[in-house]
Amino acid sequence: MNVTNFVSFEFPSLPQNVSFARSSVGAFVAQLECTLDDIEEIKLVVSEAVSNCIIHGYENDTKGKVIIMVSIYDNNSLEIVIDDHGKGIEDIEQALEPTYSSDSNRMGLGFTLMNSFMDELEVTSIPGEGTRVRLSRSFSLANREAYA
Amino acid sequence: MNVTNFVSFEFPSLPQNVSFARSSVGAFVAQLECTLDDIEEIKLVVSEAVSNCIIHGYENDTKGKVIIMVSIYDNNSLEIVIDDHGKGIEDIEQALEPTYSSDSNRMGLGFTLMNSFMDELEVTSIPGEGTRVRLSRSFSLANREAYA
Amino acid sequence: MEGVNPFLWKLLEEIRQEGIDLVDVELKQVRNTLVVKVTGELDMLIADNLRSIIDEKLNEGTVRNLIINLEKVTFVDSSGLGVIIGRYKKMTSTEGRMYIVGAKPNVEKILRFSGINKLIPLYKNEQEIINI
Amino acid sequence: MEGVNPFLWKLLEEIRQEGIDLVDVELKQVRNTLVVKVTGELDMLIADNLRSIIDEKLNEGTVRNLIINLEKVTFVDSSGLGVIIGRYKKMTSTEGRMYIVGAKPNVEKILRFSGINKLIPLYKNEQEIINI
Ligand SMILES: Nc1ncnc2c1ncn2[C@@H]1O[C@H](COP(=O)(O)OP(=O)(O)O)[C@@H](O)[C@H]1O
Ligand SMILES: Nc1ncnc2c1ncn2[C@@H]1O[C@H](COP(=O)(O)OP(=O)(O)O)[C@@H](O)[C@H]1O
Repeated sequence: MNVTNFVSFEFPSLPQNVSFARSSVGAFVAQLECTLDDIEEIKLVVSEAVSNCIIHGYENDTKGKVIIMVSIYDNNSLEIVIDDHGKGIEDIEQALEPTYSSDSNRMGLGFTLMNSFMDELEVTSIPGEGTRVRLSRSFSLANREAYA
Repeated sequence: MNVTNFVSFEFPSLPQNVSFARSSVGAFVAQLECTLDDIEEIKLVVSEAVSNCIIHGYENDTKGKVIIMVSIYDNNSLEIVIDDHGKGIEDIEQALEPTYSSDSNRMGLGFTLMNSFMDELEVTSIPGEGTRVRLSRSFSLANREAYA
Repeated sequence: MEGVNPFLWKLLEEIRQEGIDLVDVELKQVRNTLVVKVTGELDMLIADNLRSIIDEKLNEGTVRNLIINLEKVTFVDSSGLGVIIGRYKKMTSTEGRMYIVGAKPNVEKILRFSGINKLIPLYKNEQEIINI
Repeated sequence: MEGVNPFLWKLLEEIRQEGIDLVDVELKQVRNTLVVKVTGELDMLIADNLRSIIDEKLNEGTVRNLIINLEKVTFVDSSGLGVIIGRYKKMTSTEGRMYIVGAKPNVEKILRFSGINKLIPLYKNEQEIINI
């Protein structure tokens, strides 16, 4: 499995960058053999992960940095890694529980959406240093083969 | 003049990334107070500069890296820096001449377009190490004030 | 990126302080029913703003039922769902009813995924609610 | 990013070697006039492919006049202009005529900027050429 294309982004934790991030990643992954619905799902999970960096990681402080790395592989799969250098997560297991949120105004649905729409979700974090969310998904090559 | 938003990208010198680069930068600069025509012009100059990195800098070798940095300032202006670590330019003055191209199949129009559609164009290069193209442009605040 | 005194950030501050609307939203009250029609992408950028626009109207005390029209919403994530669920809690606390109309397929998919549709019924358009 | 044996890159190689078309292009020959209708964005990704598709047809020797229909082209940069100018040189070398039709305002702006319109006349549509 080889990386065939790659992009990394870095931008400040400003709310308007959530929309920029999801549309940019959407534009990039459009080179995979996948449907428009698949791209919508990718945009959603990116929106969730980047919102989390800003809201939870940096507690809405706009001086933080968000880093996104997207890799496309030759088996029509992709990996998205989203990093922040924010406050980190003390209890990852709890954070991953459906409906758990440290913020009573929120739904605790972010990780559940990431889990459901991606094949893999991996969260690593060092409290006080930051959080990394790794998402991956592979798409069938059926369409591609039908074209060839 | 303060930076109000910023994004940096890094991606390999693959031809399909030219389209990705211009649409991503276009999506990012849409937060300036400017017209759709202005955004079209920004997309064009990004397309020219990134194509140059791939075609001239890396001579179509797809293993190179292209780096783009976009900064938005609080006076409704923007700066775009495009870097490659390719072969560099020996004679920058000659390269900037309208219609000059080192490739007989090309028009030598890239830098002319960048010059015409941006307020400033600055090219720095170290032969054997790479090239940096810095573009900047400011937009009037007339529209913005009309809204306020 | 140094200091945060940005053009757009200033705009966001103004929105918070002076109530300038970042979200493109249309309010229409027909007797005791408030129809909220949102345009654009329902994410964290507009969530706070949308929440306060609706709540301000609800706090006037003349609204009994709430219809959220999502016809022109092209994207929703959990920040957007949070605003909807929050208004639902508010409405049920005053024994009002709430409906969602016009969700596009991709938006409806997320509403169903979250289970919101079990609390707040989804309709094609406002007419369909009147007909029930 | 290691090695370049990519899915998409392989596709690009195939295009070069086997003539699979990356660019969405429609060719139509009416007597000795070839109409080339391109769809999409005319940049370096599709330039080589478009060039060889047109040249292959021109090399058959039955084409005297060339019409490039840009109705469905949403973007053009200097790589795209290069393909057009190159075909113009080829056409004039055989004393053929060349026309561009249907350029959208943003595409027309770049054609005019480059001065191409002084060499290759621009028309709204194919009908307009027949009427001259
Ligand atoms: N990048 C992050 N940095 C710090 N904490 C995070 C981050 N992402 C998620 N969390 C924690 O995990 C919890 C669950 O996240 P999530 O499922 O997305 O729900 P929500 O965003 O609605 O709270 C959050 O409430 C927060 O406490
Ligand atoms: N990134 C780069 N690396 C190396 N050489 C470059 C680069 N950008 C431009 N050049 C040189 O400058 C010349 C002029 O560039 P340009 O005006 O864009 O025209 P064109 O791309 O049509 O050649 C190129 O032909 C090339 O020799």
